[in-house]
Amino acid sequence: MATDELLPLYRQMLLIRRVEEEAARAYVQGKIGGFLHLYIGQEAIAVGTEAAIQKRDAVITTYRDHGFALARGMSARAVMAELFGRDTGCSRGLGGSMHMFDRENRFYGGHGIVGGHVAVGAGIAFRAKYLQQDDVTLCFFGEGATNIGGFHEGLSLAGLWKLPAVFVCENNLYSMGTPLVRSMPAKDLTDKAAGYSMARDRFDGHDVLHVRDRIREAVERARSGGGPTLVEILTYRFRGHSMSDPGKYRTSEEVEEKKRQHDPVRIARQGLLDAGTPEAELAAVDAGVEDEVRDAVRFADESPPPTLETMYDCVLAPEGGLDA
Amino acid sequence: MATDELLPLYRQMLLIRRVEEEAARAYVQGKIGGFLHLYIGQEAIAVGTEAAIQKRDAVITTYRDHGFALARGMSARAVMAELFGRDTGCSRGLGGSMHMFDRENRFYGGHGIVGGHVAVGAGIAFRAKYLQQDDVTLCFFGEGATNIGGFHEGLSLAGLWKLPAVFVCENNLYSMGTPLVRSMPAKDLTDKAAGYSMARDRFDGHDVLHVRDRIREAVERARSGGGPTLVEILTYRFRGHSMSDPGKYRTSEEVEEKKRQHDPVRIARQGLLDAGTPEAELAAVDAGVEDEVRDAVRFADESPPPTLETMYDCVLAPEGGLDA
Amino acid sequence: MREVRYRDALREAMAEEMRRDPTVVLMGEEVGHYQGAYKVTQGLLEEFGDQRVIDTPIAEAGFSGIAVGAAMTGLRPIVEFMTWNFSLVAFDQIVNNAAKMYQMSGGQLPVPVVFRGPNASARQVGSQHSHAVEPFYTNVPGLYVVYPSTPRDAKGLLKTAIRSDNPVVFLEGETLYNAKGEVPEEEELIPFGVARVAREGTDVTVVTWGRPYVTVMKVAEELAERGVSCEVIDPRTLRPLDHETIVESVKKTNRCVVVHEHWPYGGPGAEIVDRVQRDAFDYLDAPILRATNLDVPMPYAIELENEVIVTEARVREAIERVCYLD
Amino acid sequence: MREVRYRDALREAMAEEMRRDPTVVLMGEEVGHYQGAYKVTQGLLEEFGDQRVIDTPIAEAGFSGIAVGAAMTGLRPIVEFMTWNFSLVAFDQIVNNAAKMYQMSGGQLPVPVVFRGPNASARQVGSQHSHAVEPFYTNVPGLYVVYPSTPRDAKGLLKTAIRSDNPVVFLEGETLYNAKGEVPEEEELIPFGVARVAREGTDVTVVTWGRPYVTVMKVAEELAERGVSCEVIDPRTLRPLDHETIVESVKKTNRCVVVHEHWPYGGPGAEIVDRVQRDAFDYLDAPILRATNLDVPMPYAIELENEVIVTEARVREAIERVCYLD
Ligand SMILES: Cc1ncc(C[n+]2csc(CCOP(=O)(O)OP(=O)(O)O)c2C)c(N)n1
Ligand SMILES: Cc1ncc(C[n+]2csc(CCOP(=O)(O)OP(=O)(O)O)c2C)c(N)n1
Ligand SMILES: [Mg+2]
Ligand SMILES: [Mg+2]
Repeated sequence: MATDELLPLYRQMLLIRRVEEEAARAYVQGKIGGFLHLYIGQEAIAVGTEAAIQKRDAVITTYRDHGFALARGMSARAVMAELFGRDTGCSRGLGGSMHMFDRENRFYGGHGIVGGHVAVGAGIAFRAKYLQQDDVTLCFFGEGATNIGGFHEGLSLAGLWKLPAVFVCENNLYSMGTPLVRSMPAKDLTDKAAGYSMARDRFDGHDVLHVRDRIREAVERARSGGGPTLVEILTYRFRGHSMSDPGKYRTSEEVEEKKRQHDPVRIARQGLLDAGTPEAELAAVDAGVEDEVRDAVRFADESPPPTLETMYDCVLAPEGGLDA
Repeated sequence: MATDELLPLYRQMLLIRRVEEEAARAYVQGKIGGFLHLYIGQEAIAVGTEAAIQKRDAVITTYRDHGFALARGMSARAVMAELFGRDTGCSRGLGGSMHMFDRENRFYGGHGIVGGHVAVGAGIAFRAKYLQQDDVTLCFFGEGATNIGGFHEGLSLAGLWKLPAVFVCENNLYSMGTPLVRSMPAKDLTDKAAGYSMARDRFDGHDVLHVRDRIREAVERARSGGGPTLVEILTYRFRGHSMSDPGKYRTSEEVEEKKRQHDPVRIARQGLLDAGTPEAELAAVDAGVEDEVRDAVRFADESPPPTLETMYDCVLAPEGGLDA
Repeated sequence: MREVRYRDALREAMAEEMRRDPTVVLMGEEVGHYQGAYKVTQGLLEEFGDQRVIDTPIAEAGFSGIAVGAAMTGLRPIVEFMTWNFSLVAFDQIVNNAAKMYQMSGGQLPVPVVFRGPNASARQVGSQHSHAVEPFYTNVPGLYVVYPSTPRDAKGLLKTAIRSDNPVVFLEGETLYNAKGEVPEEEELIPFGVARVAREGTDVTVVTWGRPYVTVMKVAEELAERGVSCEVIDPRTLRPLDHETIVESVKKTNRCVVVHEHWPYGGPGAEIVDRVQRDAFDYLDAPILRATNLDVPMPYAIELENEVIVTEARVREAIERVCYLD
Repeated sequence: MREVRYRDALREAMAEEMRRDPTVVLMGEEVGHYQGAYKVTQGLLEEFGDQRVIDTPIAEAGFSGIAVGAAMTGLRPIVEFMTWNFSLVAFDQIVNNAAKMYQMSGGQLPVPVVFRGPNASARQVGSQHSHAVEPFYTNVPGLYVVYPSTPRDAKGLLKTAIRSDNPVVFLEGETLYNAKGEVPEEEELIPFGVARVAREGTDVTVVTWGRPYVTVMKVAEELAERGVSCEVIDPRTLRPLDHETIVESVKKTNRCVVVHEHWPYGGPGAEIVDRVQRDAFDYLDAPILRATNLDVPMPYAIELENEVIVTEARVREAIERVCYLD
C-alpha cells in the first residue's frame, strides 16, 4: 500500500465529508434552501475517479454533485458560497446545490433532471472525438436513472459512435425511497451493456484505490479508441436522499451496519494507519481540512448575494463572446 | 404442411398485398394524401401473428399499420376509405394512413411517433394484469425505434412489472434510408432483452406458419404469467419507406433478390401448390381478393368526407359516455 | 364548514374516487411506500394496496404512456408527476397520445387519465425545477387544464377530473399544499369551465390562479383600505377558459389586470388579455396589464427568487396603473 | 437579385457557415446519405464528409443532448429535426438543458446550438405530425425563436443563428420550402429581434409569419383593390419579439389583426395582442382580432384540413371586422 498515494485521496474524501456535514448544518440553520443532496458515503467514487483521470478529462453528474465539484478541484469556498446562494459561488448563486459548474476544471455540472445529462455527457465526448482531442468524459448517474429514456439514448448513441466516454452508475441501492428491487428489471445493471455494444465493469466502491484502478481501465479503453464502458459501482448513501427525506424506507440498523462496514473515509484512514502512517500525521491532515471548511463557511457567510444585473446577464450569453 | 391452415393465411396476406398495391395507385392518382407507408414484403408478420393469437388479444403498431388493421379483421373497405379520408373509414377520415384504429377488433393503432406507442402497448397489457384478464398485448415497432427513449421506458416497465405483452421488432433492415449498421449499436437486437429481464426470440419472418408458431410461444409465455418477450423478426420491405421515398439507399438488385427469395405471399402460394392445392383453387382465392379490393376502392370513392361536426365531436369525448 | 389543507383536500378527492370506482389506479414516483414526495398520497397505499397505488421507477414517459394505454382500454389512471417539471420528458405522451387518441381513432378511444402534481416554484430549487407549465399544455386541444387555488376547488375539481372521460392536466400549486380553507363534508363536484368570483369589487378586475391568488387576495385587501375595490376572478380551469365571467366583470369594472406565475410570453396570461380586449373592447378604460414572474430562468439565490416570483409590489403597481392611481 | 427557393436558401446558409467555421457540425435523421427528408441538406454530405454531416439514429433527445454537450465545449452544432413534431420527445433537452445551461452555470457555459426543421402542417399528415410548436418554445427565456417567411430571411437569419452564441429554435415552414424569392449573392446576416415591414399600408396592421404570410400577402393584394390598405409585418424572430415596430405601425393604422398557424390558445399570437393593446391602447379604433388555425387536432381528410388551416376567408373576415367593413 502506497501511503503517499492514499494520503491525498483520504484528505480529499475527508474534505468532501466535512463540507457535506457543514452544509447539512447550514441547511438546518436556514442558510441553504431548496434541495440538498449529500454525497456522504459515496466519496470514494468521486475521489477515486479523479485519481484515475487527467485534468483535461471531463466530468458530469447529477444533482448529487458537491463531491465531484470538490474532487475536480473546486475550492470549498466556491462550493459553500454556491450553497449559500452567493455571488462568489461556483455558479454565482444562480445554480445552487444541484447546479455546480466549474468550466476551468472541466466539471460540467450538476444536473437536476434524472437522465437529462447523460446525452450531454455523450456530447462532451462527441466534441473530443470530433476535434480529435484525447480527453475522456466521465458521466455519472444513479441506478434510479437507468429506466429513463435519457439514459438509453445517451448510451445508444455513445455505443454506436464509439465515443470516448465512461458511463458510471453509482448504485447506492436506493432511488429516493425506492429500493433496487422496485426499480431495476435486470439483476445486474451491466447486463444492459451488450445492448449498447459496450464494455462493462462492476465493482464495490468503498475502497478509493480500487475505484481508481478500475475506473482507470475504462478510461484507458475510451482514450485508446476502444469505445465507452458501462460501469456499475456499488455504494451506499449514509444520509437521506435529500435533507427533506425522513428516510423511513430503510432501517437504522441497515444504515449503521453500512457505516461500520463500508465507510470509505474510515476505510482509507484505517488503511493509512495500518500501513504505518502516524496518527499525528493524520490528525494534522484532519485539522487542515477543518480549517478549510471553517474558512469556506465564513467566506460564504460574508459573501454578497448575486445582483439582479448578474441574473439578467446570465440569461443569454453576449453575442460574439465565444469567437473573441 | 396443413394446407387448410395455410390457405386462409395466404388469402389474408394476398389481401394485404393487393390493398397496398391499390393504395399506392390511388396515391399516385392523388386520391390519398400525406404519408403512405406500405407493408408489402412484411405480410407474414401481421398474418402469422393473428393466427397465433386470440380475438381478445390486443395489437398496437406504428404508422405502417394497414397490414395489421386487415389482419385483425378490419374490412378492406374501412381501410381504403380511411386512406381516402372518408367518413366511412376506420377512423372516420380523421386519422389517415398512419392512424388506423379498430376498437372492436382490439386493434389500437396506428401511431406516428417512433417509439411513442410502445409504452401505450405496455399500458394495454397493464390493464389486463390489473383487471386479471388473460389477454396478451402485442406491440410492434421497427428496428429504427430501438434507440429511442420510448422503446426503453416501455420495455423497462413491462419487464419490471412482468406485463402480459410481447414486443416485436419488425427488423426490415432499414429505417427510412438508414441501414442497420448506422442505427443499431448491438449486433443482435435481442441482446437488449437481458437488460429488461425479458425472454428473447429472433427469427426469419417470411414463412407465415413459422411466424405463427414462434409468436405463439411468446404469447403463451405472456398469457401464463411468464412475462414479456422481446422478439426480433427479420424481414424486408419491398417498397420505399413511404410513397415519397426515392429509395436511393439500396440497389434494385438487392430489392429484386429479396423479392425473389423472401416474398411471403409467393412463398405461401408455392407452399400450397407444392402441397397439392390445385392452381384453380388458388385462382379462385385470388379472384375473391380482387373483388374485395375493387369493392373497397369503389366504396371509398363513393363515400362522403367527414363533416366539420364530426371533427369537432372528436376533440373531446362526451362526458359520462364511458360509464353509461 | 370544516377547514382542510389543500394537500389533504387532494388526497380526499383521490381516496373517495378510488373507493367509488375500482378502475381508478394511482401511479407515480414515491406515491406509495414513501407516501408521496409532497405527501399528497399519504395513506393511500395502506388503504388501497400496491395493486392500486403503484410506485414507479423514474420513467415519466413510460408510465404516462402506460396510463394512456390503460385508459384507452378501461382504467382511469391518475398519474402523479413528482413535479410538473418532470412532465417535460413525457411531453410527447401527453401532447401526442393522451390529447389525440380520441381524435386519431375517430372517436373510438376516450382517454380518461389525470396527470397531476405540483407546479411552479417550490422555492430555491433552481431553474430546472421551477417551471410553471400552463403555457405548454393550455395550447393543446384535446386536454383539459385545471389549476385550483383553494382546498375546496382542489378537491371538487380533482373529483371531476377523475370522473372525466378525457385527459386532464391537473396543476397544483406546490407552495399551496399547506394552505388551509373550507371544504364541505358532503360530496362536491366542481364543473370544468366555470370561473369563480373570489372577491367582488367594482374598480378593477384581477384575474389570477395558483399561488399568486394568495398574493392578489392580500393586495386586494390592502387596496380596499385605500378605497380601491378589486374584483378577483379565479378561472380554476385554464382550458376551457371561462372568459365570459371575466368579460362580464370587466364590463362592470372597465379595467383588468392578469396576475400569474408563468413566464410572461404567451400562455393563459396573454390569452386572457386577448379575449378580454376582444370581447370588452368598448368597456376598457385602460390597457390590460399583467403582473408576472420575471422573464428569466429561476435563480437559486433567495434574494433573486423573491424578485422573480410575481411580487405584491408588482401586483399593486399594475392595479394602480390601470386605475391611473400612479 | 437572383431568385432562390426557401429550401435552397437554408442550404446555402449552412454550407457557407460550414465552410467558414470548422466547428459547425450538422446532425439529424437522414441529413446525410438520404440528402435530407425534405432535401434541405442536399449535397452537404458530399461537400463536408460524414464527420461533419452526421446521420443519427431516431433518438431526438439523445442527439439534442449530444449537441448541447458539444456546444458547451466548443462546437456549433446544427440539429435538424426531421420535423418539429419530433422535438416533443426532446422537449426537456431544449427547455431544461439548452435554454438553461448558461444560467445554471452562472454564465460559464454558452450553448451555441441551432435546432432547426420544418414546422406546422405538411398537408394531410394527421394530428401527430402537424404541430406548430412556436407557443411551446417562445415561452422559454434562454432561447431565441426564429421563423422566417421568405427565402431571403431564411438565409440571413439562419446564418445569424449559426453564429449566435446562444441556443436558437429555428422554425421553417414546411409548405414554404418550394417558395421562391430574391436572395442577394453577397453575404447577408439578418439580426434577431428586428421585424420586417413586408408591405406598407395605412388602414390596418396585419402581423403574420410562416406559411400564413403567403395567405396574408395575397389577401392584402385583393383588399387593396377594394381600397383597404394593409400594412403587413413579419416579426421574423418571435423571441425576442420586435413589438416596437408593430406598435408603431398600429399607432399609424389604428387597427390590428394577427394571423398564424398555431393553435389559438396563447403563444405568440396572444402575446402580440397583449403587447399591442398595452402599448397602443389609445390608438386602437377596434379590438385586435386574430385569424388562426382552428382549435382542433389536425384532421387527415383534405376537406377538413383546408378548413382548419387559417384560410384566406378567415383572414379577410378579421381584417374586414377590425375595419368595420362587415
Ligand atoms: C425526470 C425526473 N424525474 C424525477 C426526478 C425527481 N428525483 C430526483 S432524484 C430522484 C431519485 C434518483 O435516484 P438515483 O438515480 O438512484 O440517484 P441517487 O439520488 O440515489 O444518487 C428522483 C426521483 C427528477 N429529478 N427528474
Ligand atoms: C420521434 C420520431 N422521429 C422521427 C420520425 C420520422 N420517421 C418516421 S418512420 C422513421 C423510420 C422508422 O424506421 P423503423 O423503426 O425501422 O420502421 P420501418 O419504417 O422500417 O417500419 C422515421 C425516422 C418519427 N415519426 N418519430
Ligand atoms: Mg440511487
Ligand atoms: Mg425498419
